Amino acid sequence: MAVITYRQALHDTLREEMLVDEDVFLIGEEIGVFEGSYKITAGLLDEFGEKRVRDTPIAEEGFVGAAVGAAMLGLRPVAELMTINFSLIALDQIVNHAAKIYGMFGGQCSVPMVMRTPGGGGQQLGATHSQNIELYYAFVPGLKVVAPSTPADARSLLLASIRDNDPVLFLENLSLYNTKGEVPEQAEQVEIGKAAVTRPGSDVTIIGYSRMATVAQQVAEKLADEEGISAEVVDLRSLRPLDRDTLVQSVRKTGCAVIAEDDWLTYGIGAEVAASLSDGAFDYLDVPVRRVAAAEVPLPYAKPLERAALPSADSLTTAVRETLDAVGRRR
Amino acid sequence: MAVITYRQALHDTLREEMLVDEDVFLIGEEIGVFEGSYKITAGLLDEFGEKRVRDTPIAEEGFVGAAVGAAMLGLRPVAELMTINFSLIALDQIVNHAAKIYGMFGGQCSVPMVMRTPGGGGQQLGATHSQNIELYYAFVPGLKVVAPSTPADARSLLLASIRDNDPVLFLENLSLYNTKGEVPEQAEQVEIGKAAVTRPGSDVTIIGYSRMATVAQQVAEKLADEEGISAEVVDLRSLRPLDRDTLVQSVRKTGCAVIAEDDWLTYGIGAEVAASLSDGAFDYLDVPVRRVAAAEVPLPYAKPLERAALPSADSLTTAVRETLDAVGRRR
Amino acid sequence: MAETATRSKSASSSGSSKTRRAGTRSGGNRSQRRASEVFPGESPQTLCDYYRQMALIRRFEERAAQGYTQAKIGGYCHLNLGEEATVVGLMSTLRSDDYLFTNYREHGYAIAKGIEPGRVMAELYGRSTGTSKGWGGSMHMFDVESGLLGGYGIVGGQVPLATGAALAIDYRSGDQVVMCQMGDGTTNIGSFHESLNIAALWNLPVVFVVVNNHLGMGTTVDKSSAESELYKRAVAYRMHGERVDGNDVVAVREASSRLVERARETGQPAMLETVSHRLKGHSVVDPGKYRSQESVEAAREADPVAAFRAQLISAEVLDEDGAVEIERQAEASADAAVAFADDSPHPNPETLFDYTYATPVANDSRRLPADPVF
Amino acid sequence: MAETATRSKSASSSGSSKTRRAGTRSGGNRSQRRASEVFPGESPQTLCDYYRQMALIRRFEERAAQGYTQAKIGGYCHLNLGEEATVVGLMSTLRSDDYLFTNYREHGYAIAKGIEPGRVMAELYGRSTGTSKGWGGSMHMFDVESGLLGGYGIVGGQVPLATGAALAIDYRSGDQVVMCQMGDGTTNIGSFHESLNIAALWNLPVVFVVVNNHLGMGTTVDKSSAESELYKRAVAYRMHGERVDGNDVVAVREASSRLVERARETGQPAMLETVSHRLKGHSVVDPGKYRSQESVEAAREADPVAAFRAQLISAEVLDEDGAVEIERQAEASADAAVAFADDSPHPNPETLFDYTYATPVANDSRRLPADPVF
Ligand SMILES: Cc1ncc(C[n+]2csc(CCOP(=O)(O)OP(=O)(O)O)c2C)c(N)n1
Ligand SMILES: Cc1ncc(C[n+]2csc(CCOP(=O)(O)OP(=O)(O)O)c2C)c(N)n1
Ligand SMILES: [Mg+2]
Ligand SMILES: [Mg+2]
Repeated sequence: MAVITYRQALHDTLREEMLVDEDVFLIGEEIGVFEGSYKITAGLLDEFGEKRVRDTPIAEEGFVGAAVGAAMLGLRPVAELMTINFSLIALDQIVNHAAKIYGMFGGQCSVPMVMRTPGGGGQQLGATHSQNIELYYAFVPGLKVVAPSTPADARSLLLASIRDNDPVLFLENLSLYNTKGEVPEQAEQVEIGKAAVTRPGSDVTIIGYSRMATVAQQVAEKLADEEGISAEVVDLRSLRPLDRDTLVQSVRKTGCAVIAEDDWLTYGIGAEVAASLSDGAFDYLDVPVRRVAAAEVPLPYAKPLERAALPSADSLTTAVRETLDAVGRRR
Repeated sequence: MAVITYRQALHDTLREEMLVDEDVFLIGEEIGVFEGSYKITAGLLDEFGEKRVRDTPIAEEGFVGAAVGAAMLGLRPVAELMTINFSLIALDQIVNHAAKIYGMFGGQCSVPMVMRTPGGGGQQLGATHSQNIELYYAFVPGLKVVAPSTPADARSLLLASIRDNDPVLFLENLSLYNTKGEVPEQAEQVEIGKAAVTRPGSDVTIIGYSRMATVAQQVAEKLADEEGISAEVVDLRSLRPLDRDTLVQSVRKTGCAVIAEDDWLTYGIGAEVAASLSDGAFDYLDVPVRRVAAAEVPLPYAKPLERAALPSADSLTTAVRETLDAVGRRR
Repeated sequence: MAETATRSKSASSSGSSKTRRAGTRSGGNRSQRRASEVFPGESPQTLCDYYRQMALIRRFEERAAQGYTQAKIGGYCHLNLGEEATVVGLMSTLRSDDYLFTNYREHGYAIAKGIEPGRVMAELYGRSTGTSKGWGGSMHMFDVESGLLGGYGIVGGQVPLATGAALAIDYRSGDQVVMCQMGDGTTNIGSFHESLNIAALWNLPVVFVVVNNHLGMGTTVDKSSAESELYKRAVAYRMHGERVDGNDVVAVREASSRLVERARETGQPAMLETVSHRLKGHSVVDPGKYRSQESVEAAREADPVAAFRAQLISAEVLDEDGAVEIERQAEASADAAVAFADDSPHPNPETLFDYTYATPVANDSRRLPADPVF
Repeated sequence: MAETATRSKSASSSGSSKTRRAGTRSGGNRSQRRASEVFPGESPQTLCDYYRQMALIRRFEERAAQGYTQAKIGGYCHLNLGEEATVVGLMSTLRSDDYLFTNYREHGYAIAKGIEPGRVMAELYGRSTGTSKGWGGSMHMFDVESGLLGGYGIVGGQVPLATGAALAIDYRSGDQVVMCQMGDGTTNIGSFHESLNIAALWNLPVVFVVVNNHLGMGTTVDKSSAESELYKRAVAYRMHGERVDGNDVVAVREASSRLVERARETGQPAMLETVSHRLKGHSVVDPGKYRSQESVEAAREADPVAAFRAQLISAEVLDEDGAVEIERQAEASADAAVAFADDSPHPNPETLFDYTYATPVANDSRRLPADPVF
């Protein structure tokens, strides 16, 4: 068991899978000579050469589509999309091709590929470079979408994604790359499609994914320490499929829930979570499910504006407190 | 008051706006010589010439982006995207540019443009040509998204959209083009952002938009006639902004709701509607909000499979009946 | 960059060694002498086989149009009428383990690549015996065995995929070649540009074939492509490009064979533009009212099936009876395809959730519209 | 297609009549004679003004790098270091009512197009006095008055927009021209292809300028563009393309002026490739470790600011004191810009919902993260 960063976990897993499977190769912009915009692939070009680590022109549609085509012949491309914002350019190849080929041709040809990409705001990158649009993928049957929040999950879910025979959108987050956590030497097999209860509790359920799952964890710990609140934390981990059962089970126990998400509120990932909980835990909910999400604006560059627009430990804490107040469960 | 088709209402409105405002022009694939894939623009090239009715190469990103650029200089382009499926190719220009330019530059430059596009399945067009991905637009602050279901709304909302100074995604539907309805000579001004109660009722609220709003209407009428059920029907009309108040008001009255949507269930438009109702009408809901949506598969071509996958009057009727049974309100 | 070729009979500068060229039978009789003047180096058998295939595609497409009119076929239905020489010429140059990616106008390609016409018609009819088990329809045929890696309905969608398949061949040092068919209108979309650049940059064995039928749906090449001699666009990628008469099956075969074998041997991609006409509307429902009388006339006059038939007869490769016999057989095959399709079972609605994922996954939704979430 | 130009001093074949060319002062003294040998037809005043602007951009960018290191500036920050001659040469050919679209590497363009350096720096500092009121940051400058219609952070994003702006000019029969700046790496993306085709097809007055600094982020042109002589790509659209030495401000001015005026008079688009070097990393945080020693050396040696200074001195347009004085002024302006930025107010968080829509709309969400929906 070693404590490593999320970045390192990704890097090591890519490397190991490349070592064990000749069919795995990396493709993307600036992943080789430049070593990756966020340095996930540092050193891999030197180790594996240009065949296995392929720098592409700036052509998201072209190179993602090429990865889909290569996967159709049985290779296992791991494409890096520099940030999820640029993935819009490749969306037709992902939604209309990668996600459709298996079904549209009656199950004759699978598309075993991974698209790694970070989302996330809070770095003052402005409106076009700070989006959380995983919804665009989570909505699409035929795709699988995972969003690990810890180095350990990053490792096991990347492993599972590469070995999976379907196209997987693997969501990372700019602000998670430097976070640290324990990662077992032998990665456990984490199943795609399963959420995790990362902290047991009884007063309230806090649900998050990606960065906000870690914020949820921190908030829960702080509330426990400082206010004796017992919050259960659920990390979605998989956005498609969505593990409704785990969510509902938790809320049937706690009777209330707060969802923390980095994307915009209306139609965001949390909308489905709230809808599912309101349905599956209808008789157990003491108050409405509360959502903490980004303000619905093109995210401004200036720090005070950006800070006001994005969810944080503070806004989540407020929402949890207010939820507990509403059910009269604050001590 | 004339009874005309949805297609005719669109055509006439485009024509009238072109007559009154020199800055309005049409741009899109096959809208001129071919008269539009669905013939909305028939005759307009002859009447207005190539400057006002511009056939483009097959280049969704290029021509939509060109429309955005032209709008930045104050023209009012109405772009036709042949179907919403092809709009994915233009998504970067729509989401990262049209929707961002006003905010990202601090309100200096507005983008007064309309993107007309039909969605819809049920025509055996297969997995890539039958999608309902209005969610991709409804999710984005900076865009406005309207989805009229009647000829009258098609007319007034198109008028409002063309006169609006923001980018508006105007959602049509293949199966609505031939539907007929009364359209007042003088179009009333319908405000973007407002839902409509299209049928008052007291037993249950049925909510839909675009094609499913008309199905909801039919189902409600049939249930009234045949089973004496009083269903209130709400047509969302605007997906962004979403008129939560009108929805909540209705459900506070009826105590239960069924949402009918053509898109996929998980993360679909109905998720937000259900989440909002479960929150805003928390104390009024007698049973969970029910959703009727498409099966989550790449839509197959073969008729029996396609029919099984798509929502219909039958599946909506079943859901409404089951909801009423659950609250014990069926007579 | 080669100039417009009408019929390049010379072997290509590279790659001819592996070309599957039909041997010339230097026969002693008059008709073979005559044939070898009009079709030097071609065996009558090969020529007849081309005609057989072209006639079959013609009849097949006519049946498809009928089936559509009878509502046996749904969705969109785009036909290869007028493109038979191109289709047959191109397909004759691919090995069965070479890969083909096409657009949605691919019935003829599917047949000429080696799929049973019955299975192609069954796909149009949406039956389980179809090339995509009824999941794809007219626009989305697929067959692993014959190497048809898909017809695609999104304009330009197949181009990055084909490039990626060529990348996989290169990755595995295989000797297959990918052919990527598309229409003239497709050269204006971004994926075309991105993919040709990538293919040239990485030296991938893919031949991009642009079937120039002068029209997108109703938009002419002149109105959509600033460089209307489309093959010249290859120059933006330092790629070889050339143009050939798409109504001439032998010319298409020659050019394609040269570029395919060049790709096979050197890995170099190329672009081949074939020029022909669309005989009917964009799809079966399109009456084509926007077309000028001349354009329609020109198309009819250039009809590659009729023209090739006349050539074969004048070259005495075939006599009238022989031609009629081939057409009779083509008709019989097309009818058999219809019968097969009509007799085939519809897919069972219970299979609806069978092809969402290749690897089963926890919590996958298998909800029908009337099913509640919980 | 023109061949590579190094310094085309001749007037263009078309469009020269409207060129705003600085008049030649045929002076009597030695230094002016000397100057007119090295810079025939150029007024010393114009040349000094170019140097003034180049020096200002150099100092400004150095201050921006400092501000970034001091965390006064956030996000990404891409500098024009090494591209000063290109920037100044290009901008000198635009009228103030001509429009400019650029990528995210646009501080220099903003200044040279006529925006107060203080407002540019204030945008970097995220202040309300900035060109985008602090909403855009380094990558997203905008100014209606000076015709800067935006820096854009999405590679290729500005190209369709610029084409559309040219369409609007054409629509209104205006006589403005649009310049669309982009980097070498941008020529590989689909929007480039789609837009150049549209601009050529519709004859729109836009000059596409490709600033070839040899690198995307760390990827060289050879590794990303199959046709690495980028200006040649214009041929795929029957568009005029040419290349010019981007380190030579006068050469850039000449070529740009010719193409801008040609666009103004005939509506014809064109592509101009300027070749220069990026002196530092892709953005301020990039140490550029991937670059070869030679490449770094070559860039340093070609430094357009140092080279132009030396030329001006050797041509006796300036003496050392004059040069130092200009640099001192540049430094003062850059410092003043920093002071202005630093003193400017931060945007008020209460303005967060002010710029989502230009036309107010019912039921718009104005929820902060901690606010409940109901
Ligand atoms: C991305 C996209 N845009 C638009 C369409 C609608 N469409 C279908 S076929 C077609 C014309 C294609 O013309 P061409 O490439 O010349 O092929 P052809 O039909 O002539 O074989 C268009 C515009 C589409 N399917 N996909
Ligand atoms: C669509 C898109 N893909 C990737 C990026 C990340 N990115 C930012 S700058 C850049 C390199 C651009 O190179 P070039 O066009 O030569 O411009 P330069 O930075 O050299 O001025 C890349 C890949 C982006 N911003 N947008
Ligand atoms: Mg065509
Ligand atoms: Mg560059």
